Amino acid sequence: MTETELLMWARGPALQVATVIFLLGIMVRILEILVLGRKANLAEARGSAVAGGLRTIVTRSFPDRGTLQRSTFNIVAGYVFHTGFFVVLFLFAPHILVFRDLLGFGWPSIPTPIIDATTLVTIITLLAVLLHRVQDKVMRFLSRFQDYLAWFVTILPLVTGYLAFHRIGLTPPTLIAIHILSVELLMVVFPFTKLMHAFTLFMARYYNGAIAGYKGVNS
Amino acid sequence: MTEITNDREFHAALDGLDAGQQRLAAAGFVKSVLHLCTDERIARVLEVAADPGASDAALAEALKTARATTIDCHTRCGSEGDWLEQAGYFVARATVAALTPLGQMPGGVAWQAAMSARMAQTSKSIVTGENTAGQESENQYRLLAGFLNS
Amino acid sequence: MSNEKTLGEVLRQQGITRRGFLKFCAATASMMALPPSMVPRIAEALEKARRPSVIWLSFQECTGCTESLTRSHSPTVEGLIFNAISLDYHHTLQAAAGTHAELARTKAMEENYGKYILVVDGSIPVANPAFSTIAGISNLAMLEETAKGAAAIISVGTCAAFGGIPHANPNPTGAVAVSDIIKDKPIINVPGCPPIPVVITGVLAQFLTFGVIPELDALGRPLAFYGKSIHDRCYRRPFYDKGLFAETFDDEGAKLGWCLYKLGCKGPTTYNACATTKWNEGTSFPIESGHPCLGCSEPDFWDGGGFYKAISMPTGDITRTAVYAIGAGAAAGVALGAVNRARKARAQKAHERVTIEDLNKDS
Amino acid sequence: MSASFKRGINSFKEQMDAPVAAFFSSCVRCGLCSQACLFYTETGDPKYTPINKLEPMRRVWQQEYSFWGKLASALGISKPVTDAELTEWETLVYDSCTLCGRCSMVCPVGNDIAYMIRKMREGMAASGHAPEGLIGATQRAITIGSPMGVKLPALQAQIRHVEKDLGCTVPVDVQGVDYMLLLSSMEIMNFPEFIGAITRIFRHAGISWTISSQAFEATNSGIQIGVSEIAAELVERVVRAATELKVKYVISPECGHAYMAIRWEGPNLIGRPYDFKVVHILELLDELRTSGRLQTSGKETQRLTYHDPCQIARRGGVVQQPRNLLREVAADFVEMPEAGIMNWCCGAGGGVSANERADEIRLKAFIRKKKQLDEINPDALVSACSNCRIQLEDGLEENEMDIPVLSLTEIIADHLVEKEQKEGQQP
Repeated sequence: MTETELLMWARGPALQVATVIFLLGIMVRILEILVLGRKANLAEARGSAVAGGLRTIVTRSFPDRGTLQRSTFNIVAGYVFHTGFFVVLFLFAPHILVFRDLLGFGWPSIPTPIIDATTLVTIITLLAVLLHRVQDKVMRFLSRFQDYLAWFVTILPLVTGYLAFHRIGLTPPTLIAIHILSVELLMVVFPFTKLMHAFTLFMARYYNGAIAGYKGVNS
Repeated sequence: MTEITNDREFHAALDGLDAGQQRLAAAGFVKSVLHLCTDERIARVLEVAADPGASDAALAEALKTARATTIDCHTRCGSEGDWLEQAGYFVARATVAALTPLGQMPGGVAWQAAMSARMAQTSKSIVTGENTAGQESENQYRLLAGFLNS
Repeated sequence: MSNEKTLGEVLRQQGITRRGFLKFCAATASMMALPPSMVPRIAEALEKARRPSVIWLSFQECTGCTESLTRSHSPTVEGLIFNAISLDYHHTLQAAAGTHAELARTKAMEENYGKYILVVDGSIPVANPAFSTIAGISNLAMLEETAKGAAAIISVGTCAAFGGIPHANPNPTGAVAVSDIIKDKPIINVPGCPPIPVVITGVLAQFLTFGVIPELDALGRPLAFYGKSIHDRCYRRPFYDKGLFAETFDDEGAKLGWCLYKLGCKGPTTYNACATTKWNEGTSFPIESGHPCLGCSEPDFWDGGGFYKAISMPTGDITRTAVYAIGAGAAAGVALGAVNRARKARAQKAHERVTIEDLNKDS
Repeated sequence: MSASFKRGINSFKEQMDAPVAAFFSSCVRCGLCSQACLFYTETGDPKYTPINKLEPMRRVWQQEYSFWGKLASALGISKPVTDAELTEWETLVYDSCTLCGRCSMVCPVGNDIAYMIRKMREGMAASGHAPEGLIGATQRAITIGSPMGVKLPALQAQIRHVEKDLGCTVPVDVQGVDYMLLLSSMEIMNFPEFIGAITRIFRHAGISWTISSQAFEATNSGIQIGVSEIAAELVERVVRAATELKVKYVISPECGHAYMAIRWEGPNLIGRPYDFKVVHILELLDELRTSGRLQTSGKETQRLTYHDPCQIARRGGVVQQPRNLLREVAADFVEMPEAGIMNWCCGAGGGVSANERADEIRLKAFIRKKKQLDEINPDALVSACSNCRIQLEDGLEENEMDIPVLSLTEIIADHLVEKEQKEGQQP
């Protein structure tokens, strides 16, 4: 297999398969949750469940001060790598092209040196996050194989993307192929792991906020 | 000759007492229900409360003991209550009130001691089944009147 | 042609001045990334070099490579270098024909055995040797035969270097590159569709100068010319870095000369010297005239998913796949959800009323 | 039929709903919830991380309700939950969780962990893994009517004494009044002055109210131990009494979980809405204050702070009312750091106090409250839950802290404008 064939395979059949697994898996998992349903609350409401749910979807992104003080690293590092990942994923011109191809519309990109620096910061943060997971007694205690797997498939596209951008080590088509394949690995692993939280957290936050909001509490 | 016939007069009379007098009056209220308490620590600290010449240090020490006893005596939430033991708890609480420095209890320390002493009596009546409502307060009116007249 | 004269003699005969010659040497040095101090040595070496014998084989090709080399607008030193070599066989250019032509080839091979340079353009069909023959000799046989006595082989053009367009899907002739057949000779790939003329002469010059083949990259290309990507040297690179892209061929961005990445430019993955040496006597290169790089000097450039589709983009119809996947996922999700609901209902039905007597577990 | 592992697992399966599935799907094992849990912060033992307390139930969800989990089970690569594991988790679910729900406020993906612990206890109880203390309380609640064994004559005796002290009647079983007051056993036993306080306030505000001799108990051990049908039966008693007495409102007293039980879980437990409203005593008092029916005079000069009972504030929604009331009667009211819906639990809620086995960790957990108090050094601590009150007194004593714990309702009663006297003098 030549590198162009590899690249074409990554951009073609592999991407098709990964997309199917990714979207099908996500739909299955989301619907499995939703279809399970929940009982209507018969207690007299004090506040709005819907408003509470929607509010919590937003407000849960901002931790309370006590938690911020007690878990500073966790929260700051979490913010950095999530933001970094999304900036790189959604604002890098070549990536936007993929979304435009998929969705039929695109959006403006940001300068590549910023993407480049963001990638590096995100990679470093993710390494620190792994170190923290291994060292922090609570996180180490809670961690299962899939936590490390999820970490790996998350950092991999960043690293391969960085290498591809700077064309380090191998020829560009090979590097791009590896990068695309690493993203496809992420897509394939996604529905089977906690990475699903990217979608289900909106449901979780909604339910949390709705349960509290019904009682008049802003959770 | 002071006569006390209701709680309003009783409360007013107590409020008129100074710290030392309140303590002695309270000690009197506790004494009349002391038999309901099986914890001997209470009898011991009550003596301190009833001593007109007790030093501040002795009083503070006694209060500490009384508090610890009270915590030991209460019925935990959800556990099976025993009203006789509960009577002892209220005696301990009355003792705490008696030993508490003036101004640190809503309604006054002697008043609180009196109330807790009444509750001790009520707890006992729950076990015996007799209607003792008012008996302890009448008793306290007499005690206070006697105290004021002495 | 005879091999008696040195290259210097020939060039002077052709009317090339000393100054023009040194200029060429300097250019060659810079292309080979040599320090300026090497220029006199190059000049000296070239002066003394004996005209090497060159055999040029053209297989499945379009003659574009030869055109590129010969259709210069005015005589150039590069062009004259070609005149200086002893091009003993080139079936497009040579005057001799038929049996005479083939005789010229065998003669040159015999006379210069082990010393001649073999230049190949075009790919070699291996599915059926009869797909391309010269004088009844199949390309494959001719290549194998001619390669035996060659000092080195230069694969000119992407077809010879990587199979090129004949090799593109579905490759009906089973076209392959020279390097797929010849394994025991040094092969220098000079890909491009066509390759830049000066690159060919530069490679020849270096071979003549030092008698060695130049330093090559993993794809057998001289690093001196193929060491940097088009993207690295592109004058539009700042627009890429700033995120300024032409979205269509006639939008404001295109007019302002913004980056053509979104229009499918293969500059980032294409290694060639276009952006520095340029074409048509240094006039421009494709990106300068507003067209994305096709990536012609890279293997399989014809099969890279379309010239106007960026390399990061999906090749197939990903939207349709996505819609189907979501639809199928929704159906499966609802079905599995229903199974879960039934499971929960069963559990609720199986529920036995928990009374206070039940709370203590039988041990 | 006795408790069995099979019934427990079946109960877990019954408990699964969309929120639970969404919560389990979303957990990223970030460990932030540990920092929200006083049982972790005060012990430093990672097993007390809230989400870990749900692990057996999570596995049941995964194996029974997720496609991949079912697949893994079919392939035999997932191990089913065992009875031994439930035994191991018993102390995590009952002894070191007060259902305070602080973790539910902190979880970045929004998991309502307390909601799930409540559900998990259903399976734990059904499988015979409830703690002795809670079992006893629940059995007494059903057979006697009170988890602490308080019978009607005891209440009657307390009422008689209140009546004698106050010189007025405490209405019992009066039909057609507006409010029916519930009491917790704790109030009847340990803090009977609460009955006097509330009587005085209601007399002052002119509230028409009653206590039911049939259902005076507010607490509900059923929701603490996690047996819905028992909890429902206890709620039914209150509903029956309220219906018979034709009251418009039922008042939940100074007890945290009682409010949760009667106000929020009640209608869902019995499967139908009430035809009366439930108000917490603090809600009612604040309403009386705003409508001018509750008038106080004088202010406490001590530095007072308020401890939010979790089920009343964070899980119940009564947050502002106690503050309004306290400001009315306290000149120097200070908030603890992290008060209101982010308050730290006292460490004894959710049935922990009824569970003797948990004594040691319960007092350890109190240290979190101590740290909060140390930051503001109050003269007295006010709360609105008898169970919190006992735990606070216990913990303060244990740590030799001289801070009295007061009932908010009782403080209000002590500051009533004395119009009752004027009225009393008129014929």
